[in-house]
Amino acid sequence: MSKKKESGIVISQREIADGIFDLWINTDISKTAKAGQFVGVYPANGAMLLPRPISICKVDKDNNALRLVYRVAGKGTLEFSFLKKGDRIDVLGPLGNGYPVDKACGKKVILMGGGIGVPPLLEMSRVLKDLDDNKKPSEVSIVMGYRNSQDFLADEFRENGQFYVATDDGSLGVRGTVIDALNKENIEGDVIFACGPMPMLRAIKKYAGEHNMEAYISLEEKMACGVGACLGCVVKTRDVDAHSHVKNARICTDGPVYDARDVEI
Amino acid sequence: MSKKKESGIVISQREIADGIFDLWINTDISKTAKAGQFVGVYPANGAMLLPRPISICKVDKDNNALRLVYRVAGKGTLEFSFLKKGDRIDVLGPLGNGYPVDKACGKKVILMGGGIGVPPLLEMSRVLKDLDDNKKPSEVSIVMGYRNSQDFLADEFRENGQFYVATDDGSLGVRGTVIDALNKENIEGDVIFACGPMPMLRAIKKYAGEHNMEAYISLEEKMACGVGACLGCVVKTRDVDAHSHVKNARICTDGPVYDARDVEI
Amino acid sequence: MNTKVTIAGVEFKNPVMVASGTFGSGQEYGEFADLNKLGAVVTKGVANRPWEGNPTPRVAETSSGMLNAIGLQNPGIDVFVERDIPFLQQYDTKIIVNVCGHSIEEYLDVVERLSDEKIDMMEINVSCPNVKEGGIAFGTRPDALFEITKEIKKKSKQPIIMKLSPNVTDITEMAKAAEAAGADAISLINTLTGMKIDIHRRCFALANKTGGLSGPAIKPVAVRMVYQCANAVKIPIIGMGGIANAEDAIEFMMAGASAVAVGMMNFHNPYATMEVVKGIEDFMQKEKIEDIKDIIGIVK
Amino acid sequence: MNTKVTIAGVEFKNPVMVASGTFGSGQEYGEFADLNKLGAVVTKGVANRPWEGNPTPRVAETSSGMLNAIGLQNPGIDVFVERDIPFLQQYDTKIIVNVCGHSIEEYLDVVERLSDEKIDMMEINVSCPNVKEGGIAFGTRPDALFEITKEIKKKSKQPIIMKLSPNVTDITEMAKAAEAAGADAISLINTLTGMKIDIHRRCFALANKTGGLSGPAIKPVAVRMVYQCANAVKIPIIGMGGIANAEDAIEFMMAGASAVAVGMMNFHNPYATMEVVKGIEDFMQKEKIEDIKDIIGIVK
Ligand SMILES: Cc1cc2nc3c(=O)[nH]c(=O)nc-3n(C[C@H](O)[C@H](O)[C@H](O)COP(=O)(O)OP(=O)(O)OC[C@H]3O[C@@H](n4cnc5c(N)ncnc54)[C@H](O)[C@@H]3O)c2cc1C
Ligand SMILES: Cc1cc2nc3c(=O)[nH]c(=O)nc-3n(C[C@H](O)[C@H](O)[C@H](O)COP(=O)(O)OP(=O)(O)OC[C@H]3O[C@@H](n4cnc5c(N)ncnc54)[C@H](O)[C@@H]3O)c2cc1C
Ligand SMILES: Cc1cc2nc3c(=O)[nH]c(=O)nc-3n(C[C@H](O)[C@H](O)[C@H](O)COP(=O)(O)O)c2cc1C
Ligand SMILES: Cc1cc2nc3c(=O)[nH]c(=O)nc-3n(C[C@H](O)[C@H](O)[C@H](O)COP(=O)(O)O)c2cc1C
Ligand code: FES
Ligand code: FES
Repeated sequence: MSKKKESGIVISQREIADGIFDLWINTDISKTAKAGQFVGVYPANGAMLLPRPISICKVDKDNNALRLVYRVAGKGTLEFSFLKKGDRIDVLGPLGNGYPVDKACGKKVILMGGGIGVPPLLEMSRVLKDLDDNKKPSEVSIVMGYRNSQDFLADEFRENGQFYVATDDGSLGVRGTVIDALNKENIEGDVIFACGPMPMLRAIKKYAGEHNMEAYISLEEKMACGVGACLGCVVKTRDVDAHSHVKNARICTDGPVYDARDVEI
Repeated sequence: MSKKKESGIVISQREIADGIFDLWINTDISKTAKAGQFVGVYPANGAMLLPRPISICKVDKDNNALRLVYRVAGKGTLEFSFLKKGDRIDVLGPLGNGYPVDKACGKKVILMGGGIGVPPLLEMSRVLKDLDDNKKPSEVSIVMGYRNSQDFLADEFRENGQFYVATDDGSLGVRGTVIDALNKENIEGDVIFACGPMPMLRAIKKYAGEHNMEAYISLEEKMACGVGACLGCVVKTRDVDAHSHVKNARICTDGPVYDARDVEI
Repeated sequence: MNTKVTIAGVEFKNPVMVASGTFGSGQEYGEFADLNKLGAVVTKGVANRPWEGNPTPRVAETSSGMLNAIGLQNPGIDVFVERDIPFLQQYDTKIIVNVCGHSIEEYLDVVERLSDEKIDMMEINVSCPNVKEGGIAFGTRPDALFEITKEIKKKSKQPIIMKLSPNVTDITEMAKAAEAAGADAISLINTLTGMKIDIHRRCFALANKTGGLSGPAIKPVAVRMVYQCANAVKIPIIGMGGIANAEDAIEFMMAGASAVAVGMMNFHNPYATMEVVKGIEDFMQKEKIEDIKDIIGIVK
Repeated sequence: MNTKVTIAGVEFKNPVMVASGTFGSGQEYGEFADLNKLGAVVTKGVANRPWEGNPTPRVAETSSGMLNAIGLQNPGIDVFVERDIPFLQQYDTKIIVNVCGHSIEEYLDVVERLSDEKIDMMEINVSCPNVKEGGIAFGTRPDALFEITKEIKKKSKQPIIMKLSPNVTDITEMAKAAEAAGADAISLINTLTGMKIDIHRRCFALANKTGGLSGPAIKPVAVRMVYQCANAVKIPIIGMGGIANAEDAIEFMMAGASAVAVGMMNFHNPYATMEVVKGIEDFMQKEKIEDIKDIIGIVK
C-alpha cells in the first residue's frame, strides 16, 4: 500500500452533470488503490500548494488508470476542469483506509451516497459485485441522492445492484434524502457504506444506531499533508485514539472511512 | 498608442537556438506596436504575478500578430517556452517609447545588438527598409553579436542591410564584441541604434561619444508595473527628469530607448 | 443598492481606493481604469522636497508577491501641488495624499502645504525612516506614533489617516496610539520587511538589501491585523494587502475595514480596481445586500 | 565535498532538517523520504501531557502558503519517549525534539524528561500561549524569552535551540535575549499570525480564527530575519520559512543560516527534503564549493 506522488497523464475528461467532471488519469497509483481511498490532486498553479482530496471512483488496474469524479468547488477544481487528454497532473496516493469490504461478507449491504459523495460508492459497488462467492454480500441495495434529475453515474450503479434514487427536488425517485428513500422504499440491510455531506452522515449514524445496523461512513475535513503528518484533518473520536493519544483521529490516514459509532460528528 | 492588457493567442513557437524561443502571438497590441517598444508577458502560474518585459521583434499588422524572441532566463520564461499553438497568454502593451526612427533620416545608420538584445533590432531594420525614400537612412549596417555560431535571426537581418557578425568564441565573423566588429570591419556611421547587455551599451556610449556619433540605446531594468506607476525601473539621468523632478527616468515609459548622452550607465 | 461609505465625514462613492505608491498619481493607469469610478485615489508618498529614492534594482518578484525598495522617490510637494493635484481634480473621485518625511518637521512641512489644497484626506506613511531616531520608523513605536499623529493633527485641516506598519509585535497598540492622538482613521497594512538573495550572483536582489513585501502573499497577515484593529479602536479602517479581486475586498470589509485599497495587484492586472468595484456590486446583488456598510466587520 | 555542519558541537551529515510539526515524527514521510539522508528530524512539539489541540477546520490554503491552527495537539511526553524516540533512533540521523508548554513549569517538565533520553538537541517553541501572562507568547517579549531560556538551560543536558517567532517588531532583540541567556542556537522563523475569512459562509476559515502562516509566501520575511539575526548574534541559526528546493535552502544559508528546515512544502512535495539534499550537492559541484560551511553568511 505504498504511497507515492506521481505525475499522472490525463486519459480523458468530460462534464457529466452541471459542474461535475469525470476524469480518467493514467497513474501507477491505480496499482494499489482501493474503494473508499482517495488521492491528493495538485493544482499546477504555483499559488495553490495543497493537494485536493478526491475520492477514487473507479480503479482500472488493467489500464493503469484511476477515475475521479469531482465537483467544481473552487479555484483548484476549476483548474482541473480544464484538463485535456495528454495533460500532466500531479497526484498523491493512494491515501486513507478505504471501505472495510470484509464487513459485507454474507450481509445485506446498503450503499448510500449523496451529492459529490456518490462517486466513491461506484467503485465499492463494483468491488462487492466482483467478490468471490464466499465473500459476497447476500444483497446489495444502492441508494443515491442527487439535487435534481442529473443523476450522474446512475446507469453504472444499476449494473451493480438494486438501485434507488432520491432527489432534493423530487424530479427522480423519492423526493428528499437518502434516508427518506430507505423508509419509503422499505430498504433493509445489516450494514451501510456511505459517503456524503455531514448532515446526511449524521442522519445515517443515527439511523444505523436506531436500527441496530453497522455503518461505515466516509468523512471530509480540510487537509494539508494527506499523509498523517500535520494533524490538520482530525475528527473527534469516542475513545482515545491509539496514535494521537487524545480523542482525535486523522481522517487522511485513520479514515476517511470510520465505523460511525467510533466518531463524534 | 493606447496600452491594454489582453489575452493573446499563440500562433506558433519554436526554439531557434539553445534556450532561445521564437514566439508569435495573435493580439490587438500589434495594431499600435512600434520597433523598440516592448510588451509585458504574464506567466499563468499564480505565484508569479509580475509581467516579463520582452521586446517586440516583429510586428505583423496584417495578421494582428506580434513576434517575440526570448531567452529562457528563469521560471517565467521557462513557462513561456512550453506554450503551444492555440494557448492563451496574457500580454500588456505596447510599452515604452521605441526607437526614434526619424533620427535615421538621410543618415548612415548602424544597428547593433548583442545576445538577447538582437531581436528588437530586427523590427527596427525592417522599419528602416520600408521607410519612404525621403525618410530613409542613406546606409544601414547591421552588427550583431552572438556567443557562438548560433546566429539566430541572422538570415532575416541580411535581407534588411549589410550584415556583420561578432561572436564570443570566434566561430562566426569577428571574434569579440560588436565594437571589435566595428573596428575590424571599418564600419562607419552617423547614428547607432542598439540593444544588448549593459557592458556593450556602455562601450557603445563611449564609442559614440569619441566618434561624435549619436547613439540610441535600449536599457533594461527590473520592472513591476511596466506603465510608469511604481518607479521601480529607473535609470540615472544626466539632467533632472521632467516627470520625476529628480535625476531618474522611468525606463518603462520614458525609455527603454534613450539618447546615450542622457543617461548615466 | 448603496455602495457609499463615509470616513471621517468624507463620503466615498464606493469603498475602493488604490494603495499609495502603486498607482502613480492616477495618470499612469488612466488608460486602464476610469478614475471617476474609484472611491478615492491615494497618491504616491510626497515629501517636502524631491527625493531621489534608492538605487536599482528596486523591485523583485517573490512567490505571490513582490519586494520593493523604491525609497519613496518623489518630486516634492511643490511639483505635486502644481501638477498632480490639479490632474486629479479633473475627476469625480476623492483625493487622498500620502505624506512622507524623515522627521516630524518634514512631515509637518508637507501637511501645512497641503492644508489649503483641495484634497479630501491625508494619509501619513509612518514607515519612513526617522533620521533623528537612527532610522527607526515612526510606525514601530506607539509613543513615536502618538507624538507624530498629535503634531500633524494640530496643523492639518483635512482628516488624517495614519498608515500603520505591520512590522510590529502588537498592531492594536499602534492603532490605539493613533486613535488616542486624534487620528481620524487608520489604514493598514504597509509592507512587511523582506529580503531576497540571488544565489547565483551571490548578492541581494534589491540594491537596498531589504524591501517591502506586498501582494497576495501577505493578505492573511493584513486581514488578521484589520480584524484585530477593528476590535481595538473605534475609528474607521482602510484595509489593504494583496487585494486582487472583489472577494478579497469583501474579506477585508467583513474583517472590519470600512474601505479597501488595491496595491501591487494593479501591476498584475491594470483593470483590477474596476473589477473590484464591479465585483462588489455583483456580490451585493447576489447576496441581497442593500447597503455595503452592513457587511463591515460582520465576521466576529 | 563536505556537506557536514556543526551546531553546538552536534555534527549533522548535511544542513537539511525538517520543520517541527510538518513531518510528524518521521514515520509519516518514511514512504517518500529516506530519514537516513536527513541532517536531522525535528519532531512535532511535545508537551508534558497530551494536548487535544484546536477544533477543525485547522488548516486553510492561502496564496503560496497556508494557515494552520493545529493547536499543538500531541500525545504527551510519556508516549513520545516510549514510541517516537525509539522509532527515530533506528535511523542514522540526528534527533531534535521540539518542546511546547503553557508555562515555564510545563516546559521544564518536558526538558527534564528529555534530558536523559538519547536525543541530540531540543528546540523550544516559544510561540505557545503563556497562560500565566494572559496568553501572550513567550516569544514576543525579550525579557520573557531570556527568562525561559535561562531556566531551560539549567535543566537540559542537550544543547538548546530557541525557536523565534517572527511576530515581533525587532527580531534581533529576541535573538540577543536568547543568546544572552545561554541558548546554543536559534531557529527561525515560526509562522506569521494570519487570518482568512470565508465570505460566502461569513465565517473564519479556521475554527481558531487566527492561524500561523507558512510557506513560500513568507520566505522573504524569513530570509530577512535570518540575515538580521546572523548580524546580531554569534550563535548558529537554523533557517526556515517556505523552503521548497535547494535554491531556497542555499538562499537561507547565504543569508547566514548554518542549517535549514523544510516545512509546509513537504505537503506540496513529499520528496522535497530529498531533493534539497541532492540539490545542495549538485550546486556545490557546479559552483565548485568544497565545503558547505563556506557559503554560510556569504552575502553581506
Ligand atoms: C477524503 C475526501 C474525499 C473527497 N472526495 C471528493 C470527490 O470524490 N469529489 C469531489 O468533488 N470532492 C471531493 N472532496 C472534496 C474536495 O476535496 C474539495 O471540493 C476540493 O478540495 C475543493 O478544492 P478547490 O480548490 O476547488 O476549492 P477551494 O475552496 O478553493 O479550496 C481551498 C482549500 O480548501 C480545501 N477544501 C475545500 N473544500 C474542501 C472539502 N470539502 N473537503 C476538504 N478540503 C476542502 C481545498 O483542498 C484547498 O486546500 C473530498 C474531500 C475529502 C476530504
Ligand atoms: C525593456 C526590456 C526588454 C526586454 N526584452 C527581452 C527580449 O526581447 N528577449 C529576452 O529574452 N529578454 C528580454 N528582456 C529580459 C527579460 O525581461 C527577462 O529575461 C525576463 O523577465 C526573465 O524572466 P524569468 O521569469 O524567466 O526570470 P526570473 O529571474 O525568474 O524573473 C524574476 C523577476 O525578475 C525579472 N527579471 C529577470 N531578469 C530580468 C531582466 N534581464 N530585465 C528585466 N527584468 C528581469 C522578471 O521579469 C521577474 O519579475 C527584456 C527586459 C527589458 C527590461
Ligand atoms: C511599489 C510600491 C510602492 C509603494 N509606495 C508607498 C508609498 O509611497 N507610501 C505608502 O504609504 N505606501 C507605499 N506602498 C505600500 C502600499 O501602499 C501598500 O500598503 C502595500 O503594498 C500593501 O498592499 P498590496 O499588497 O495591495 O500592495 C508601496 C507599495 C509598493 C508595492
Ligand atoms: C501544520 C504545521 C504545524 C506546525 N507545528 C509546529 C510545532 O509543533 N512546533 C513548532 O515550533 N513549529 C511548528 N510549525 C512551524 C514550522 O515548524 C515552521 O517554523 C513554519 O511553518 C515556517 O516554515 P515553512 O514555511 O517551511 O512551513 C508548524 C507549521 C505547520 C505548517
Ligand atoms: S491532512 Fe495532515 S494529518 Fe491529515
Ligand atoms: S516598471 Fe513601474 S515605473 Fe517602470
